[in-house]
Amino acid sequence: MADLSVKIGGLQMKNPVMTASGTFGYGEEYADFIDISQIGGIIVKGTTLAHREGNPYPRMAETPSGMLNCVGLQNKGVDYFIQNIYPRIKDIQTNMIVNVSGACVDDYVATAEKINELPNIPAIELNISCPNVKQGGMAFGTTCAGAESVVSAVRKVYKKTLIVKLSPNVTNIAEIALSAEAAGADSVSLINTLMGMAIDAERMKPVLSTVTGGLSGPCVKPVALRMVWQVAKAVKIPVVGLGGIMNATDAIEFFLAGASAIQIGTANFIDPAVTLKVVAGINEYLDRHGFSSVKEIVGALKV
Amino acid sequence: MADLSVKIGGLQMKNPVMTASGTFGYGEEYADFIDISQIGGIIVKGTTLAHREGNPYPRMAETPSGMLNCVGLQNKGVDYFIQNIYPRIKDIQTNMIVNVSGACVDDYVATAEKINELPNIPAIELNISCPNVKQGGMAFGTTCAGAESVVSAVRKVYKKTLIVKLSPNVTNIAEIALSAEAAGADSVSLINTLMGMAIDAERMKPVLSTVTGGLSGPCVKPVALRMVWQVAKAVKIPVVGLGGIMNATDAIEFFLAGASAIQIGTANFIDPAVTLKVVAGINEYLDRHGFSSVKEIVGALKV
Amino acid sequence: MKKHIVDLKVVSNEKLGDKHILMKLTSDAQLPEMRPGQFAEVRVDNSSTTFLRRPISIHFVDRVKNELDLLIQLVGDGTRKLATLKAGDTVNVVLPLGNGFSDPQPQQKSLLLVGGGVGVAPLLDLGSYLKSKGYQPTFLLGARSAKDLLQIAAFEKVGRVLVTTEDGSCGEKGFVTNHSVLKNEQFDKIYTCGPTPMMKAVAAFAAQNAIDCEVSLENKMACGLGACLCCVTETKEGHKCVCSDGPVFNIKDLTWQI
Amino acid sequence: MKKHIVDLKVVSNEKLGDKHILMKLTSDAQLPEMRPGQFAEVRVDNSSTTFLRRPISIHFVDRVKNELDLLIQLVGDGTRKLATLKAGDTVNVVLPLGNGFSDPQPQQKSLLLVGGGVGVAPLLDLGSYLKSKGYQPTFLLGARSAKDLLQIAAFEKVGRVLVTTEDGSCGEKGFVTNHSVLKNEQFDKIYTCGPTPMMKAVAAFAAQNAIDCEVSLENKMACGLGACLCCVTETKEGHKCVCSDGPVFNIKDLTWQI
Repeated sequence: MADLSVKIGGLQMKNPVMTASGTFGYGEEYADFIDISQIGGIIVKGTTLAHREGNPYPRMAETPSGMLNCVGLQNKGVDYFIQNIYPRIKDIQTNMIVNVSGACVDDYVATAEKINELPNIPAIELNISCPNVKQGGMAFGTTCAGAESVVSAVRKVYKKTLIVKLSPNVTNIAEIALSAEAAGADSVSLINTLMGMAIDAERMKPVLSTVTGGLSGPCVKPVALRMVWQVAKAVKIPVVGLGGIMNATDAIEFFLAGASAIQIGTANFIDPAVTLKVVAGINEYLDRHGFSSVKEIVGALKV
Repeated sequence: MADLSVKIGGLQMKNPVMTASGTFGYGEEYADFIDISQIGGIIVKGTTLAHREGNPYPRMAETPSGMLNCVGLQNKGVDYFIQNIYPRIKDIQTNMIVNVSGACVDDYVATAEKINELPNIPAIELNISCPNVKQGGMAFGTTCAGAESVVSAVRKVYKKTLIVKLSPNVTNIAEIALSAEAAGADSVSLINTLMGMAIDAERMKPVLSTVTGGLSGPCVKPVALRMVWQVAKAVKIPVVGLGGIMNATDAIEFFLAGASAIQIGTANFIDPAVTLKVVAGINEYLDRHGFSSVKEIVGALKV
Repeated sequence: MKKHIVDLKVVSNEKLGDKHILMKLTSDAQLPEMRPGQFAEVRVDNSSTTFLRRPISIHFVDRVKNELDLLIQLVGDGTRKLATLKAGDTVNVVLPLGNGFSDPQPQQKSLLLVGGGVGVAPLLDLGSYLKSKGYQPTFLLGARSAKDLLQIAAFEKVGRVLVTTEDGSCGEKGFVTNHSVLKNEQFDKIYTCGPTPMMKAVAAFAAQNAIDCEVSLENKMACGLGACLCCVTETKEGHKCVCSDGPVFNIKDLTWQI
Repeated sequence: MKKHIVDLKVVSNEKLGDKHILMKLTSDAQLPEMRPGQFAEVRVDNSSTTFLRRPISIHFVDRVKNELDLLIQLVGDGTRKLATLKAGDTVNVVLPLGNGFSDPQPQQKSLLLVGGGVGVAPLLDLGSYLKSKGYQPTFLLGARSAKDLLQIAAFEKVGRVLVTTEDGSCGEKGFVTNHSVLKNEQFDKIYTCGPTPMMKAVAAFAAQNAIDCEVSLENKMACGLGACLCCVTETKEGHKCVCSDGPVFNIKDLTWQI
């Protein structure tokens, strides 16, 4: 049994497997299938200052080895989260992390400030890369100045572990990561979804209500691996890798590319029990290759 | 039988189906399977001023619904092309188009100048987006200034149809397209490959000799469709769409998104006869939907 | 009701016409508890084009034989791939998902179950359940033509079956909402599943006659668990997930213009 | 030689041990002309993980039965999927691809065919061809252990078969290059296919003894037609495609350090 524990900023995790925001609800949705407390960390869905209805239906399109979504951060707002959801999930014995989004810097700050007060939320993931909202979202994640402005503002009010989720829809993701690091991020997670589009040829219409949406699933894994590799070489803070991870082998690839921890997203839709299978598979790989800790293979790619 | 003919700048094509550079050799490789003269246009492989050996083996990695390559523009140089290859292919009764690459502006210009002299080459595709070469290549395709510099320089010496192939590895591809248009491009083709990476977890090594490579195949189609949609709305010149087209339905989706013509690349590897099946399928779709010309569905997406 | 991920064995996979299949599944273990109106997410293996599971409503559960029947319309690559499964093959299923139909209120005695197309699927399980509770459900089933009617014999075993076809080739000619029974008889509750236009027409009839009415919606889904929020429908309380808040909704909670 | 895209029917698909299959294919039409050493690109259907065709060398062609035999090592998802094909199934194949082995020169009388592992595959077709031309080919086949030897009986029908195994469980103990026949007999030409280290050892032996030698290479391929330039190998004239310039190369054209 290898040591699977990892540390992301001040965040101590029993293993490096987290769930990606928006793919695992608040964890409860999967409790019938697995003991969710055995997951290293659960990132609950995108939370904003005010209630958001999200985008109209249809919000999903199946694509080759993946899917597009345009949910658009549907959530009941941070106050509802604090009053109604937090009490339900605060005693789940793993790291419950909140993904925070906003339309402007003040929104991000106000939301982060409120979540900072919740004792059982040890970290937030700052989403500066949602492709499915009109203002804010990805806008902050596609320029160094935008990233710097929102991360430094949130850093001032948020005292615990601050993970910044980066957009892959950029020319140079390492630059954005460096800006987030300079602005005080404890970690960066990547990749959020690639902006894509699906068309119904027979009806001559877009499949999604918003025309474009975010692409996820194994189809994006090669791009995600490349970006994790580029960012891990550029920054000093730990990198959380995600993008199309379906099994333990995929996860190992992200560690080798430089990720200190990984997130599983779309795969939860195909196998609701995949997270703990990945945890077991990582341990099996480490034992088989004679590693005593997962930390030993982070960035260990032989080039 | 609908009218499949389209015009790209001065380039008259019997149908809107072309082959993507680097996936169809010089056409001859596929002549046993189909009458290649029935293809709307054949874009032969990337040609540079000097001979290039390309990158070391291994150059290919299979990925979910796609593949990565890092060939690196292996070719014998433009003079060899003019003396040894052009005479063999110049009488193929379709548009034989040369894809031109370079490490610096002067290389692009010198190569384009030489090809400008070949009577049976009606157009070139300027590749400012190859992810697999150290200098030049993608560098010119990721900034407006870079695109403007190389396109305007080539425009001065190249008198026939000038298509500029764009990189998807950018924050705002419409901007780059507008720069190419302003610099005198007759058309833009997109997308070139997405920069990706594959890792052999068991050997803890990258699969490709160059670590990263270019991703193609159906996995990139949603991203390609989105970018064609964005570019077609931004520019006035015709757009040539490519990226994961495997069949006629995929091709129709690109027309609806705004492409005036399409290219088939990776699909040629799975079905060497796919090009003419797509031509037939486009015609079947147009007839079934009561369109008399493919031009009627270009950008006809109902949003 | 506890959700399970189970590998089920195909007992038979019968083609019904050219657009539907009836897949009978069993398990060495006892099949999980399920309610009428709930559904299953079926994994599609060995497909180069299908990535996500396919949500399929529970058509019938035979507790004696320990068999689960799925009535599946062949709409795309995924369902066509399911049609290639043979007896003895294994299929991975997540179930039971969503909330089923609700029991009738004490004062609700005469029950009408209205189905169209493959939408009849959940009504067989519902009707059997209601019958077991002592009700005598009436099925009103609509289709384009006689040949498009599904599982009529099975429905007749459970209750009275009324039919409408658009071409009049079976039962009364027209749509389900044109059927004479709606004029001649009084119903206390209507359960319906089928094409949206049909359900809206049924809902309109129910609303006009102040009849309690539940509809089973079918939206494009990814997770089936209420996690991804892709399959939402408009309700008076805003967007709700068809997979976890539904698929059954009372029409009084929806925002349909009826 | 003209290339074809053909749907072939599986006659049989036999498991050889746990790592290989012998797939016999036929066609209603006459099988295309093929040369020993050429290969086929086999499409892998119904796979969620395999996107590209799989290059498989031609193992044997029976013109009387109009059958093509493929000897396939199970290395990944693609080949394992091919192993699930059953008699009567159809498989789409592009063939013949590449250049085969060249005929011996007039003065080349004694021919040695050296194979290791699944690399023995093309040598059966080559040996049969040479035998039909009046030669008496000698096969030198190596494997880890007796159980890893493939198709020995088939080879014995064609010519003399010498064997080496690393554990000595069959034939002489050691590698093919340790076999006594290399000391005791004189060969005019050597054809070899197998693991790269083995081929390099054989090539070194041939070079030291000034014996003409052809090797069949196996690189990762996409198109198989010389279009994508993914499968290149270093030659004295620079990068060449294993698929279209090979897979057979004369060692004097390669840059191997031997």
